[in-house]
Amino acid sequence: MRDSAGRDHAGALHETEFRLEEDRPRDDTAVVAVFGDVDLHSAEALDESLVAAVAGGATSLVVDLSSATFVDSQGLGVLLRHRRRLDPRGGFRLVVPRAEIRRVFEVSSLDQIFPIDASREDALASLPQGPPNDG
Amino acid sequence: MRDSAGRDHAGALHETEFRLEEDRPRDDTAVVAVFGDVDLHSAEALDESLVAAVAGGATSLVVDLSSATFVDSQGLGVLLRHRRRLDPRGGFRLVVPRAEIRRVFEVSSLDQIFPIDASREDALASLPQGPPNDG
Amino acid sequence: MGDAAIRLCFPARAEYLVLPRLLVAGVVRKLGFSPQEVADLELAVTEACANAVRHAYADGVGGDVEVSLRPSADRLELVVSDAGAGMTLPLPDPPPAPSPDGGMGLPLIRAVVDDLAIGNGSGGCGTIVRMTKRSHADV
Amino acid sequence: MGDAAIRLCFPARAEYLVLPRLLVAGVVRKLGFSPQEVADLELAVTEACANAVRHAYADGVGGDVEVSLRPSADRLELVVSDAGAGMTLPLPDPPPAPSPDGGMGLPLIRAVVDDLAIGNGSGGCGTIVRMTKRSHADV
Ligand SMILES: Nc1ncnc2c1ncn2[C@@H]1O[C@H](COP(=O)(O)OP(=O)(O)O)[C@@H](O)[C@H]1O
Ligand SMILES: Nc1ncnc2c1ncn2[C@@H]1O[C@H](COP(=O)(O)OP(=O)(O)O)[C@@H](O)[C@H]1O
Repeated sequence: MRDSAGRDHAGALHETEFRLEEDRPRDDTAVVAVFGDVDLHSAEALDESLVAAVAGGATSLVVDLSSATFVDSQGLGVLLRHRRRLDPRGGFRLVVPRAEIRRVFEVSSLDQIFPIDASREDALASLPQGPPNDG
Repeated sequence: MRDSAGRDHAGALHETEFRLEEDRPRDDTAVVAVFGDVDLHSAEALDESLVAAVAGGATSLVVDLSSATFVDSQGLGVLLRHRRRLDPRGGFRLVVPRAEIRRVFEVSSLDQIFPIDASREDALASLPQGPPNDG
Repeated sequence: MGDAAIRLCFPARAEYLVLPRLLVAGVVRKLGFSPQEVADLELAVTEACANAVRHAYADGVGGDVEVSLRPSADRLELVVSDAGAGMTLPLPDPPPAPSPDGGMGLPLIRAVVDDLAIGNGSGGCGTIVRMTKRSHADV
Repeated sequence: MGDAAIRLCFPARAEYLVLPRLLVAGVVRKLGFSPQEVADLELAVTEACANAVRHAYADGVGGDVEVSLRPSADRLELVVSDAGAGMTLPLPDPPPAPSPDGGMGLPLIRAVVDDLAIGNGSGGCGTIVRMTKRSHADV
């Protein structure tokens, strides 16, 4: 598997600086896209961003791990806590297209707890529908 | 600087497996494209590929470092030796679009010895013209 | 790659946890591991090192984490050790159920390596986590 | 990143020269170094380690190369050492002219770091190459 710059994805070497990008496709729905590695060092920032999304009114959360290059147990813990806290009328979905990232959900059996989609569009389409956000 | 997969090129993490691709755009001209890191471990393979190109009849060489992620003094030594050995009627040009790779030619002052182009097309256009290769 | 060990030693701080991952990925990429198995190894080394960062040293004291890699033709041996508080061994059997607040590290390691052995350091000081993973990829 | 050292120790073999580069890139990426300066540091550590691989140990004997990194707010200290043959010091002044067949390593290091000091190891055994590079990037 090579990207356009000829890099091998096998042994993905954690080259992406960790960052988060939040999007609000609907009033009740926040998408947090994760870039880079989620580990003990960065999990807190992910936690804070999800806390902020919920405080800002989101009742459904999508965590998009398409550009995540690593997720460890600290990251899993953050996701589990937020899923547990979320209003049960809302939804919590993950976007995990890459096999290397999906792997950690499989070995932890958390793929049986988290609904996992291959694309952000699929995740949004599967959420309980709120009014679209025109803002 | 980010590529399409969101990787930062700063601190390019040598993710590309070393490999060489040879092309013969003209009967008398070989282009050797380098992927990955050129160091003590891989310089010999580069050397052998240039030896083979000349043995195969090339009188002009283009070494395309567009996808090289690192070049050390062993790599410079290989390039210098081939330039010295080459038939003086031929040409020896380097393609070095990336600033991080150009840097090693600057600090060694070898940018004053090697003609360096920003693209393969520029390098080929600057070589002494032989007959085009229809094969 | 031969049999000699590669060692990395770094201060027990979360910001450095990327280093053992980089090292493992760099060492194994020429061994016959599949991308999945490389991901497993990165997870295992991270979990073991993160435990040393979180549990080994009292706040403010600090100490080092050492990672040793022994690559051979068909396997990687990974040893993560610290000189910290040490763990109570043997581990409870069955292990406590993982919860969102913790307890997932060792089970994750166990799930992704072929062999896991945990011991105390010499003189009873610190923790030594030994992991072995074989490459099953037919490359 | 603070002041404690990160150490990597690996067998003096060319196939491992990517490891110190990965480590340096991983450590400095949060310090204020520009991509150019990161490339310089990768070059410096590679040249120093390649010298240990090529010159320190007699063929077939082998030995280790140790790389120590000490990051601080505005600089990186890099020490590469081996326990091999050692170098004849002081270096000739002026240094011999580099040629295509060699002699480029130390001049390249000198060109890309702010400070270079070469010494023999304790007991006169081996070589210690100390390099310092300051970050000039305004990040
Ligand atoms: N390096 C270590 N030093 C001291 N204690 C440790 C170490 N590694 C693990 N432990 C102990 O083992 C327990 C289980 O570890 P783990 O399964 O990774 O879950 P967690 O770290 O989330 O509690 C920890 O809570 C801790 O008490
Ligand atoms: N680690 C080392 N151990 C022993 N000798 C060394 C070491 N590093 C450098 N040298 C000596 O210094 C000389 C100059 O090194 P350098 O400038 O890198 O050029 P080159 O290695 O191509 O000869 C080498 O030829 C070698 O004799």
